[in-house]
Amino acid sequence: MSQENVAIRENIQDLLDSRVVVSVSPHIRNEVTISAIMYCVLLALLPASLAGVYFFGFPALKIMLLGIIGAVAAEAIIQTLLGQKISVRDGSAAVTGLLLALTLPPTIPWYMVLVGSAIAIILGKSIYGGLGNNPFNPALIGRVVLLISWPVQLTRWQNPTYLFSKSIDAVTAATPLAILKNEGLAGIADVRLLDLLLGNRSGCIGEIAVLAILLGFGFLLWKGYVTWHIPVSCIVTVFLVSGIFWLINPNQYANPLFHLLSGGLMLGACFMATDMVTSPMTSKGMIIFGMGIGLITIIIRLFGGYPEGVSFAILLMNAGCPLIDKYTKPKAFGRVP
Amino acid sequence: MKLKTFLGGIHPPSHKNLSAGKKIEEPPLPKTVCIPLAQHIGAPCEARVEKGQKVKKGEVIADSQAFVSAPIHASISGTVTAVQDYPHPSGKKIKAVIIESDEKDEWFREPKNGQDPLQLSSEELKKKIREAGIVGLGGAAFPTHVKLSPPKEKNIDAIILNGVECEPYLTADHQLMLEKTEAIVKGLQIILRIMGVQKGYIGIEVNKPDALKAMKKATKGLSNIEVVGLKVKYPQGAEKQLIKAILGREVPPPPGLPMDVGAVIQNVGTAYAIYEAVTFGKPLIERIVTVTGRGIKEPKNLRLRIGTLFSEIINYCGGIQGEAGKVLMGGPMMGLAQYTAQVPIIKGTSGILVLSKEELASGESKHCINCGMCVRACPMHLIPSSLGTYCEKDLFEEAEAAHIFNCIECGSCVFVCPANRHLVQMVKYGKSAILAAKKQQQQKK
Amino acid sequence: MIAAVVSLGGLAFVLAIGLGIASKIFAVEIDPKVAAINEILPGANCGGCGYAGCSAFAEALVAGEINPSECKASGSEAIEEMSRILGVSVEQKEKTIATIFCQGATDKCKPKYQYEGIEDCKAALLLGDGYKACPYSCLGFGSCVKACPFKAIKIEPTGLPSIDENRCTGCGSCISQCPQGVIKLVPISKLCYIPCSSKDKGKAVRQACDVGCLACGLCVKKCPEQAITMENNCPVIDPEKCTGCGTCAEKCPRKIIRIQIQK
Amino acid sequence: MTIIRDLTNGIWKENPIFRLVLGICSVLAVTSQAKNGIGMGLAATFVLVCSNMVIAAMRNIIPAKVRIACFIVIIATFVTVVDLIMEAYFFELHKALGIFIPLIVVNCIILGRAEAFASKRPILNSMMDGIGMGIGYTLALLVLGSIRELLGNGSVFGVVLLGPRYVPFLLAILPPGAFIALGLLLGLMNKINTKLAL
Amino acid sequence: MEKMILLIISTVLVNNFVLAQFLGICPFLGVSRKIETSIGMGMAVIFVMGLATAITWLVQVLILNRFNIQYMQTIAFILVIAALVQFVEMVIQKTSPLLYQALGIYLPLITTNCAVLGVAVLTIQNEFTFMESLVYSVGAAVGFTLALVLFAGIREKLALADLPESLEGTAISLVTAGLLSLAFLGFAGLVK
Repeated sequence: MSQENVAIRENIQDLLDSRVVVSVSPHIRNEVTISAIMYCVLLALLPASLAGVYFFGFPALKIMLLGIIGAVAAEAIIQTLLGQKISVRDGSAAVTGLLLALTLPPTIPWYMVLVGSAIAIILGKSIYGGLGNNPFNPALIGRVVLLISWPVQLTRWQNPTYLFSKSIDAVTAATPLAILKNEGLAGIADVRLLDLLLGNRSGCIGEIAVLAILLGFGFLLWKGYVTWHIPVSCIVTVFLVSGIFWLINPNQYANPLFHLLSGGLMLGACFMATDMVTSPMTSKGMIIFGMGIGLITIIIRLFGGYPEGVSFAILLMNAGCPLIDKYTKPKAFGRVP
Repeated sequence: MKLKTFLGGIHPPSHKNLSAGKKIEEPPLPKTVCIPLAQHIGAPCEARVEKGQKVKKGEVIADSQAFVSAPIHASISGTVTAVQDYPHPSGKKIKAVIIESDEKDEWFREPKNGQDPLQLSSEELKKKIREAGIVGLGGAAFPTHVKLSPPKEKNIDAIILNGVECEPYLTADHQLMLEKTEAIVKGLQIILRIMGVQKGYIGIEVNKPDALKAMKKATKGLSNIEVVGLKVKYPQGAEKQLIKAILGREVPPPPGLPMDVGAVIQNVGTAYAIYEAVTFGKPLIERIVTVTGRGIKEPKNLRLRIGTLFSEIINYCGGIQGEAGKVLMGGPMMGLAQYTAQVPIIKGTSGILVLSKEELASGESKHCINCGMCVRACPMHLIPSSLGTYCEKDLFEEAEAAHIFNCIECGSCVFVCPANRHLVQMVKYGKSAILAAKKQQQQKK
Repeated sequence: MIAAVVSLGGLAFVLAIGLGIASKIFAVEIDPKVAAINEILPGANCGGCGYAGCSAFAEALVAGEINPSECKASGSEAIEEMSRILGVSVEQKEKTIATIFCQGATDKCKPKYQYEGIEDCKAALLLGDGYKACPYSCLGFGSCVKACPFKAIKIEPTGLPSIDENRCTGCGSCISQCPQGVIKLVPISKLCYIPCSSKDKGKAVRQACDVGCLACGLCVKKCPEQAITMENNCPVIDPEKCTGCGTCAEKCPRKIIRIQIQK
Repeated sequence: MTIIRDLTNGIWKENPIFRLVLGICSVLAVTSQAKNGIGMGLAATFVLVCSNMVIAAMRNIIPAKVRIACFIVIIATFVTVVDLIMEAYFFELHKALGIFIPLIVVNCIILGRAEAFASKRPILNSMMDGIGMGIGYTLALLVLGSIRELLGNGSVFGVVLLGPRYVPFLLAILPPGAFIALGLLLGLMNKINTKLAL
Repeated sequence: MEKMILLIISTVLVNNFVLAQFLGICPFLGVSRKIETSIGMGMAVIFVMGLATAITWLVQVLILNRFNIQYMQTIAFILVIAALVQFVEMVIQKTSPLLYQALGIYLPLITTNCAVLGVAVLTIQNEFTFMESLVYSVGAAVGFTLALVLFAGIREKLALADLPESLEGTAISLVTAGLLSLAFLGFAGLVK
């Protein structure tokens, strides 16, 4: 074959016709994508959401829908304004909206839900350039902004009305933690732990049914999208620290089990703290992160002005996450520490 | 008992059933071969032939004076039609010797049963290996005689034969281990003799039970060789991970080498080539290649002459079915994508993989969501996500501080990344940019 | 009143003496350049520049880590003066602008394969000399866009960058970032150039690109001023000699030569 | 002409807050109400103008080596004057601004202008620069104060604008609101500026 | 003792100088690009604040109060602080280059740090005793450092983010500081 022939053969793309894809290795990937994870999180939140609807009726459903719609709409609008690619389809905005709704009381006025979800998306995520860039958990930014802006509306609680019960009058009732804060141990003397576990109490829509939350989290664990480190270290820390105080003076401090099951601890530890974007990457980092959340939560609950501290604790540890990531890097293979 | 392995890694679907168990075939002689002059790590060779010259199979057509190099032999007999730049599987154009076949397939020097290799001295054996042009056939293509000559102060106490073949789709090593079990074991014995080492291991993933069984049978009664079944996990066959799994030792970061922890690793294919070279004096002019993927009509395991063009082989395997999405040299995790099928087989080609459009993993690349899946998958215990971002933003100092040169580019991080980030490309780009900058700095001095 | 004057005066006096003595005892040598810049800086130590105070900023300036204009508290005059001390300001030459020496838009220079990976020219070049049929072509991923501090470059729908003449200052930042070397500075008053960077021979160029220079050499031969020379199969116009007659552009078989001279 | 340029410079092109981002401690602290914002702005303007003038007048007398110390003393003097005046005549405002009046001393704008401008220019130009910068500063405080008060209290300058049904958005007048509001305003200003530059 | 502990908690967490009282914002925004720098700055602030407050407290009690010229407070304090910082800087630059590298380079920035003057003035306003002043000032400085280091961590992360163009730089830093301040509100009520 002459030299000319070789040159021509090289240019004739007989087999591949220049449509073939060329990229750097590897050439196969697994099927896990961001949107797959997000939709699984939505699915995992289903039990807690259903429990919320069961205990608080249609208003709870309305709030959840408003939260999701508000978040998705806010993201679409702000991304249009900022000239970014619209990414509502990946499901992360919906997750933010639903998580926010689950942390709100069932009596909240509708427009506050919308404002909260818009703030969650805009301040929590979009101004940082979208998913993956945000330092704080967007849903919690939304919730905390609402809480400090409209403290009255955000702490108006009611007893469960049950979806199919005859009486539709909602009875105002404080959450167990609020009672503890205001009336001391005597106030929660007749709170049954089983009720706390099942969700038969007043509180935020999604935080009451601990069993449902754990069910959803188990699903995520099984899927392999989250690891156990953060929730377990967080819960264990809360249990131990509150247990120590309880042992010191059981007449002043509540039973550690009460602390575990009341308030938003479970929802926070299982779904908020495990938000990938704002939590550490290594297991060591995750354990420190979870312990920090547990500790701050208990400090705020026992000594702070707010009856509940999970949201603040998670936000504070979110802020510390880059530091944790920096100082918990794994030892590179073969490197002597 | 818990199977030996390393920390990290992934479990990609194996797809090995496409070509597994198929006997090694030998296709008809190629009409033309294009033999690139750079087929190993180290100094490229210089051509020793000219256009128009007649050559015979096994004749040296290129060599180099450098220590880290290996000669290149003609793989068919015929006429040299050109010595010119030609597409190389690495994507660059590299000088190649193009030989047109005279279809006689005559040997330059017929291989014959010579002296018992175990009677030869270590130096003689190494000389034979270099003359045969043997390089590591696992993919890295490091000249074998160099690898077998570690500095005196390194205390080598273990030789490991790598029969892991952890890349999905590929079955060439597996098939070779089934068909040439004895030869491979002999090859290992030769290496042990060269190195004067007492202990040899053969590492095989447990998803190849027939190969494990055959090897165990072949080594029965050989007290100095142990066949080790390993957990099925990618990249089990990477040098450092294999040493960690079998010996429990961690190779220090670059410039650390396996010999720093007393181990030398050879691919089973290399052991077979060594056996053939020292026993019969046969140079490395052919190798076993898996041709597979859903884009190939009839996936096969083939014995191919170096320099055969991909297009000829693909045609021999029934051509492409459907629409070809990607053509790779090597496996799907670390293989090189080709833009033309006119590239030749080289010594480091373990497979030709044609992925159909449907098999392609594509999707928009998004911002890192900090999920840490890559951190858990990384067998080198790095943080691929930040390495990638550093390189993407040209923050090379940070990348170096994050041990970018530890990365073995195995692709585990990309495989698991839910944001579809091109982490390996970022790291490759970062490494090349850092090396270029260092070179420039040195030149300034 | 007197107490105030006396006590404060006394305080100031004591402090001044203390500092005076200390500055003698603890004197440390400073780079005169740093000292000179320190003199100009506001001394407000506001930290707005990201450095630990004005003298740290001055050191960073002399070390070349930062630009004088990063000092938010200084006026434009002070910034000019600092630039003078640093020798940053170059003598005024004729204004040049960055120009793309490639016209291989995606419909003119066909892709060799479908690229998938990072949208960055330098990283894309890792894969077999780029995805375009011509190995010298602009890849159009906009490494220059990212490099431009004045936002003067953008990628057009044709897949090639365009440069805003008004915004380009001729700083050359883009040139160092272009791995293909297709950006060059051209004097703005004499925009005469041949927008192709291929070093291949005519045949290879013809196969790869519809608008590439075939290196036929007609322009070199026909130029009445002998202003064009052939370097590596790539004709180069010397702007000093070019009169803008347009003969070459007329004779060019591919009609790619650009001549635009402001008289 | 230059005098007018010196005057307008501080209002938009080199607005001390939106463009230079200097001296924002007090900006954040006092803008929970528009009234406090104006008060702070005027106090700072007074100090800025006076110190600029005095420094410009004395620019040939002050030895270069100790100029910064001299500037600080001059500025501190005027700050004390403002402090005393406000305590005497605007007691409520003085109380609301609290510690941030003495802290005008360490406001980077004032020292910065003294060094960058007044120490090199005649009195009239320096005065104009002071006034311009002062207006720019005050305007920024006014804008920020009005927005925060409106959102957080439904009123501006104490005048209720949003009606009784408006549920005040407390975040705006709490510390985080100050940071966030100023940050978003800065972003908006950047956006406007890039639009203008096009 | 209990009062001291409450004072520390109050200044570090509840009434954090930067995030709740808006003091020292300039260095907070300026010196928070790198975690290492922010730690150095924090240490320097702790040192200077403690020292400066001790001295200004003495100046107030021994000079200003004695001669009944409290209105000269601003001038006197700023003079003392400026001189002190310069003095300290000169001393450690000469005596310990290592310490100078770690702390000294941040010293000039502290002179005009309103937190230092602020804390000096506040201790007088609150009529603290000498010990209380010291605890208060060190607590404030620790609070400043805590906020600064946390913030630096976030900013290191943001440096790698794809921020919207118009929000880059100070704008996003301020918003982030706001969100950090929001999180710190959780400590409200920790000290009554």
